[in-house]
Amino acid sequence: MSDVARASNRPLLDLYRTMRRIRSFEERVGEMFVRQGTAGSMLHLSIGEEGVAGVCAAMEDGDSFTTHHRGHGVFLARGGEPGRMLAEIGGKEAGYCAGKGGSMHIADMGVGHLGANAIVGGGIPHAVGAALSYKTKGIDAVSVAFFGDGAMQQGLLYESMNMAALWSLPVLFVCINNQYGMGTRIDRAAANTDFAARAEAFGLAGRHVDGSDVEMVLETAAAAMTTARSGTPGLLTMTCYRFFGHARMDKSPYRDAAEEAEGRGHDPVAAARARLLDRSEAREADLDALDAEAAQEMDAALDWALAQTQPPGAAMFDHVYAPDEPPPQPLRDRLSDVLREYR
Amino acid sequence: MSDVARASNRPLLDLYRTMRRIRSFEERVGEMFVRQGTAGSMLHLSIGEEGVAGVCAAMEDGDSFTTHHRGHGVFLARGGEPGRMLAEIGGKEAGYCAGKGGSMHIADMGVGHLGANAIVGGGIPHAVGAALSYKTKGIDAVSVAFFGDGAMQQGLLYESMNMAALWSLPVLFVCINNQYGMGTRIDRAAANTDFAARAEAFGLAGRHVDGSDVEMVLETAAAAMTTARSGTPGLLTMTCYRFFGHARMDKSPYRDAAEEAEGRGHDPVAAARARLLDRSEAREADLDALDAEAAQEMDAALDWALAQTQPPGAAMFDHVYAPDEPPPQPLRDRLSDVLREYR
Amino acid sequence: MTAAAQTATYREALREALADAMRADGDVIVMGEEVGLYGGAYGVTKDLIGEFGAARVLDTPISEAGIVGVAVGAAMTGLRPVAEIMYVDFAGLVMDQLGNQAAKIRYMFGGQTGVPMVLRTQGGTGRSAAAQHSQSLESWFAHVPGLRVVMPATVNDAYHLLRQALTKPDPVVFIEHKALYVSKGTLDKDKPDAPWGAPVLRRAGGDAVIVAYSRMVHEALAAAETLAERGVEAAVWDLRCLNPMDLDPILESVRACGRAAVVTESCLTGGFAAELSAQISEHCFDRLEEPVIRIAGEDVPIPVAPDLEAASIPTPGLIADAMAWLVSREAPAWA
Amino acid sequence: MTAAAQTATYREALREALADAMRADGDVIVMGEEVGLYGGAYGVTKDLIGEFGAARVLDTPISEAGIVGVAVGAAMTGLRPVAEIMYVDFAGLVMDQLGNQAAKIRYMFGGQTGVPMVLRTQGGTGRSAAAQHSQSLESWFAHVPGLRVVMPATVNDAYHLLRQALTKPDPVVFIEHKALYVSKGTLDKDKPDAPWGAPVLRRAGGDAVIVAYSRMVHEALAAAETLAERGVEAAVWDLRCLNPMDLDPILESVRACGRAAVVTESCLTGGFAAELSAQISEHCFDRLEEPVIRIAGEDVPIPVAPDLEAASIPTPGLIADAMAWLVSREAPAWA
Ligand SMILES: Cc1ncc(C[n+]2csc(CCOP(=O)(O)OP(=O)(O)O)c2C)c(N)n1
Ligand SMILES: Cc1ncc(C[n+]2csc(CCOP(=O)(O)OP(=O)(O)O)c2C)c(N)n1
Ligand SMILES: [Mg+2]
Ligand SMILES: [Mg+2]
Repeated sequence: MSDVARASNRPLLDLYRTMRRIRSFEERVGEMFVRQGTAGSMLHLSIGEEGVAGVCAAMEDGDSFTTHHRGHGVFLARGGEPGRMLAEIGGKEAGYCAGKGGSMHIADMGVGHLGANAIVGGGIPHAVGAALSYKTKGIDAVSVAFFGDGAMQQGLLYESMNMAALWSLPVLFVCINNQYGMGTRIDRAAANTDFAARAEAFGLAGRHVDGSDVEMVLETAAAAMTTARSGTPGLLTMTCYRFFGHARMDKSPYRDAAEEAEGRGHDPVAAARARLLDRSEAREADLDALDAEAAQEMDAALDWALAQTQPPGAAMFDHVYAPDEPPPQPLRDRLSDVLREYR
Repeated sequence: MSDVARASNRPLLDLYRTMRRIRSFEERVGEMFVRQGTAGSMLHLSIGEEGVAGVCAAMEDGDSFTTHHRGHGVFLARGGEPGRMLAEIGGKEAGYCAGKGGSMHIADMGVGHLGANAIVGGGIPHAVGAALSYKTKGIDAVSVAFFGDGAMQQGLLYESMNMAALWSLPVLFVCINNQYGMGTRIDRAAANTDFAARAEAFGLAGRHVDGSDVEMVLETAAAAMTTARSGTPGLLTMTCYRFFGHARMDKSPYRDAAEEAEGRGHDPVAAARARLLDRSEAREADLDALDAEAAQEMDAALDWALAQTQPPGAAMFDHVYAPDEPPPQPLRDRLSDVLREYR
Repeated sequence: MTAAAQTATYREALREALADAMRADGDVIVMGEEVGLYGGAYGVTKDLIGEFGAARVLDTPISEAGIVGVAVGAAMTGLRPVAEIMYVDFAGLVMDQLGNQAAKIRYMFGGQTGVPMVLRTQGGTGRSAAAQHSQSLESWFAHVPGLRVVMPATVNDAYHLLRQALTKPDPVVFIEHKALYVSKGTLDKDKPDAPWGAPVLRRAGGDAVIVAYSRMVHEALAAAETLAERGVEAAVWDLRCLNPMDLDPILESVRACGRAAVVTESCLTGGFAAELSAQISEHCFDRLEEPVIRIAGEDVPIPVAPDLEAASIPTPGLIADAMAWLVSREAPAWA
Repeated sequence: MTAAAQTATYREALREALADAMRADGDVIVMGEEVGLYGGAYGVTKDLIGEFGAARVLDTPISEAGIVGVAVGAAMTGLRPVAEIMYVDFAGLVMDQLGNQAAKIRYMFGGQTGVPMVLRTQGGTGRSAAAQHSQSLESWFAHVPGLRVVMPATVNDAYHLLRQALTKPDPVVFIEHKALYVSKGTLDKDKPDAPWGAPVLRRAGGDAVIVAYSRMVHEALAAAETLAERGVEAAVWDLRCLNPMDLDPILESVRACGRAAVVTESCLTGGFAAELSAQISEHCFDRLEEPVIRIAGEDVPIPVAPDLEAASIPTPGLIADAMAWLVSREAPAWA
C-alpha cells in the first residue's frame, strides 16, 4: 500500500489510515523530544489538523507543495518516510536534509516537497514560483502552499495571491486555520476572519471547509485543485483546532480547559473512525489493527532515527554553495593563514 | 483666505481654487525642472489628480497625513507654502526639509504632514501609527494615508489595514487610482481591481469615488472621515488619470494618444469650472481672475525658490541624530585621525 | 554596588526595565507578537499586560513590517513605542521600515521630527533553532546611519541599556541574546555599568585585548580563564553599544599590549568584526605586534544539528587557542 | 581584443547579456517591475519583450518581496529567473526572501536543490534621488552566506559577469550603478576581462594600491591620474566580485608597496570596505608601511541637495588627497 494519500475506491478508510499515521508520527515526535532525541524544542505538532490529509489526497504525482513550521502531517501524507523525517527532526545525517534543516526546514524534492519554512508566510511565494515554472514550461502540475492562519496577516501572502491570479497560475493556497497563532486566537489577529472573502477580493476562488470532516476536505480540495489546474488559483481555508501548545514548551495557559475540550471534540481522526463504523465500512477490529500497524511503523521509525548519528563536523561547509563552486573558508583555516604568515 | 482646503459656504469655488493652485504649482515644478532648478528629475506631478482636494477639504485641523511620491497636491491643499515646497524640490536650504529630502520626502509637522515617501507603500503604516497615538492618548484626530494604485500590490498595505481595523483606529486609507504605476496599467498589476472589496474583506469600510467630480469626492471623503473618526477605518479609492508621464523624463510611450485624450477628458479642474459656470456660482471673469491669481502666486514662489541656495556643506552631518546626540564623524576627520597618528 | 542591588536573571532585568520605563513615562507602549497574554516568546514581557493594560501592551498580528511601520508613525506623534520583533532573523521583513524609514526620517525631513522608538529583538544560536531562528544580524543595523544599536551581555546592562534606550531621541535597535535570558547576575538599578556608548572592561590583562559583545563576552571571559592557566593574561572588553560607539578606551588598551582579537557570533565575512578590526588597525597601527585577528561565526547558515550548530560559532576553546597563538606563538592542534 | 569587439554603453552591454542568455537558455526568464513594456526603469530590458514575449519577460506588480519569492520558487523548479528590483534601496523589502530563503535553501535542505537565480538591481548616487533611491547596500548581501555578489564597473564586465551569473548554480546579487549606464567602453563578447571571482588590475602603479569596485573604480582611476601628475603612482584594482572573492593578487600587490586604500561609495561604518581593510591588514601585516585607509561614503543618509549629495561620497579629489598623504606624507588642505 502506497504511503502517498490519494483517491481510491475506499477513500475514507485510506484517509483514516493517513490521519492515524500522522497522529502516531506526531506522538513519536513528542516522545523523541522527551527522550532528548530531537534537535531542540522548536517542534510544532499537527495533532488536530489531520484533516489536511484530504487536501493531500486531492493532489497528484508531480504536484508540488511548500509547508510552514507545522508541516509534518502534510509531508507524511504526501509520501514522507517517517524514519528519515524523524532523523531530520533529530538533526541526524540520515535525515532528509542531512541534519542541516530540522523540523522547520524539512524538504524532499523527490516527492515535490519544496520545503517547510520557519518564516511565517515565507514559503508561500515559492509555490507560486513553482506554478510559474509549470505554466511557462507547459507542465501539467499544481503547486500547493500550506500555511497557518497566522500567515493571513503577512503582507507577502497578498502579493503572492495577486500575482497568482494575475498570471492565472496553477496554485492552491491552503490555510490551515487552527484558530491560533501561538497564544493569539484568530479573532485577536484579524479584524475579519472570513478569509475566503479576502481571496475573492484578490481574484482567487475562495473556499472554506471544516477540517474535522476529512471527506468534505477531500471533496472541496479536489474541486479547488481542479480549478487551480485549469489556471484559476484558489484559497482553501480548513478550520481545525490546535490540540496542544504552540511548540513543545507551550502549555497554552492563554486558553481555558473548556475551550480546549470543545476544540478537541472536533477530532478528524475520531470523526472518521466513527463514520467508518457507522457506515459499516470497517469493523472496530480492523481499525484497531490499522492503528496498531501505524503505531508499530512509527515506533520502528523512532528507534531507527534515534540510532542515527549527527552529521560529521566537516559537513558544516557542504551545501552553502553548489558542490563545484568555491566554498566558504573555515575560520580555523583563515586564522591559520593569518597567524602563520608572520611566524 | 486660508490656503488650507476646508468646507465653506462656497465649497465648489474653494475647491476649484485649491485645484487650480495645485495645477499651477505642478506646472511650475515642470518649469523649474526645465530651468534646471530642481534637485534631479524624480518629480511626479499630480496633474489630473486635483480632485484629491476634496479629501483634503474633508480633513480638519489637527488631522495628520502621509503621502507618496506624487504628493505635492495633497500637501498644498493641506496648507503647504508653495515657495518652501519648491525650495525643497530644488534641494534648497529654505525648503521644508532644509534641502535634505526633496520632492519625495517633503514633510511639515506644522500642518500634520508626516511625510512623503519614496518607497511605494512605505508611509502607509505611519498614518496607522499616528492613529494609534490618537487613540491611545485620547486625541480627537484622524490620520490619512494617501498612496497610489500601485501600492495596492504592496503587502504592507494589508498588514496596515488589518491592524487599523483590528484596533478600531481613526485612519483613512486613500488610494489615488490614476490607472498607472509607471508604465503598468492597473489591470496589468491587479487581478481584481475592485479595491473597495479588498478593504471590506479586511474589515474596513470601502468606498469609491470618481476623482473628476470634486464635490462628490468631498462628500464621500467627509463620510469616510466621519466613519474613521468614530473608529471604523476605511479605504477610499479615487479614480482619476495621470495626465503626463510617470516622472519628468517619461513620455508614456506605453499608452496611446486616444487613451490619453480620453483620460485627460476627465479633468477635475475643467469639470469644476464648467459646473461653477453652469450653476452660475461664478462668472468666467471671476474664475479667470482666480486662475491668474494662482499663476501669479506660483510664479512668485518659483522666483523665490530659484533664488534660494543649497544647504552649506556642514549641513551634511546635521539631523542624522538629534542635536545633542553624538553625531557621525566626517570622513575627512577620520582619515586625518588615522593618517596623523603616525606622522 | 548600592543598597538596591539584587540578583536577577537577564530576562527579569529586561522586564524590570520595561516596567519601570512604563511607570516613569506614560507614553511608553510595548507592541509585538505575543507580548501581551503570552508574556513574550521568551517571557520578557510577562504580566506587563496585567499592570499596564492592553492599550499599552499591544498584541499584534504576525505582521512584522506593519509592526515596525506603525511604531514609526506612533513615535512621530508622541508615543515612545517598544516594538518587539520576536527573532532578529525576521529583520529581512522590516529592514525597509527600519532602515529606510525610522533611521532616515529625521534627516530626510531636515530635523523636523525624530523617531524615538526602541526595536527589541533577540538573536544568536543555542537552541537548535536552525538557519532562520539563530542568526546574528547586528552588522546590517550597524551599517545604517541613523540607527543606534546596543547589545547587552550582562544583567545590569540588560536593565540600564534598555532604560537608557527609552530616553533616547532616535531609534535604537536593542538586541538580546536567547542564550542569556536565564543567565544570572547583579542588578543594581541605581548604578549602570557605564554611560551609554562606552565599553566596559570586564577583565583586565596585559598580554592581549579581546573585544566582544553580547554572549561572546562570556565566551571570551571563559577563554581568558583558560588562558590565565596557560600564563596568558587577556583583557576582555564588552563593547555594549555598536552605535554610538566609543572605542578610545579599547584602543588605549590595545596600544599598551600590541595584540588584539575581535570576537563575534555573527558570521565573519562583512560582519561588524571587520569594522572593529579595521578601526583598531587604523588607530593602533604602529603599536601592533601582530595583526588584529577576527574570531567569528563560520560563513554558513546555522545548521540545526546541535553539534554542528555549536561548532559554527566561536567557543571558549577556539578563542583560547587563537589567543595563545597570537600571544605566545604556540600553534594549536588544528592549525 | 577579438574581432567581435565593439563600442557599447554599460546599459547596452547588460541588455545584450540578457538577450544572449535568453537565446542560449530557454529557461532564462526576466521578471520585475517595468521590465516589459516600459523596457526597464533604466532601459536595460528595452524591447526584450518584443523578442522573447510576455511569458519570458514578466511585468510584475509593485510587490518586491513577492517578486523575489516567486523567483525563488521558479528557480527551484527549473527556470532560471532574473528578478529585477528597481533600486537596491528596496532591499529592505526583500531581505527575507533573499537572505533567509534564496541564500539558505540549498544548505537547509541538505543540498537537495539550489536556487539558480540572479537578482539584478542598481544602486548609488548621482541623480539627486535622495535617501531612499541612492544607497549602496552591497554590504548587507556580502554578509549573507549563500549569496554571490558582483558589481561590474566596466562595459565588458557588465556583459560577461551577467552572462556568467546566469550559468551559476547559486543565487547571485548583481548590482549595477545608475551613474554608469551611459558610460561607454569596449564590449568583446568573446573575451571576459577575467574569470568569475577574480579582480582586475585597471591601472598599474608601484607606490600604493587602491581597491575599488563599481563606480568607484572610475573615481579611483581619475584620482590616480592626478596623483601621477603629483609623482605618485597608484595601482587601481577592480574587485568586480565580492563573493566569490579572490583577494590574493591584490594582497601580492599590497605586499610589494606597503600602502593600500579601499574605496567604496557605501557608507563607511560596517561597510564592505571594513572587510577589505581587515583582510589586507591580516594578510599583509608585516609588509604594511602605513595603516590601510578606508575612503568611503559619509555615515549619513544621502541628501537630496546636489552639492551635498556629491560631497557625501568619495570624489577623485578626496581620493587623491588621501593617497598623497598616505604615500608622501603631505597633509591635504582639509586635514
Ligand atoms: C515572520 C515570522 N513571524 C513570527 C514568527 C514566530 N512564530 C512562529 S509560528 C508563529 C505562529 C504562527 O501561527 P499560524 O500561522 O497560525 O501557524 P500555527 O502555528 O498555528 O500552525 C509565530 C508567531 C515566525 N516564525 N515568522
Ligand atoms: C517599493 C517600491 N517599489 C518600486 C518603486 C519605484 N516606483 C516609484 S513610483 C512607482 C509607481 C507607483 O505607482 P502608483 O502607486 O500607482 O503611484 P503613481 O506613480 O501612479 O502616483 C514605482 C514602481 C518604489 N519607489 N518603491
Ligand atoms: Mg494557527
Ligand atoms: Mg498610479
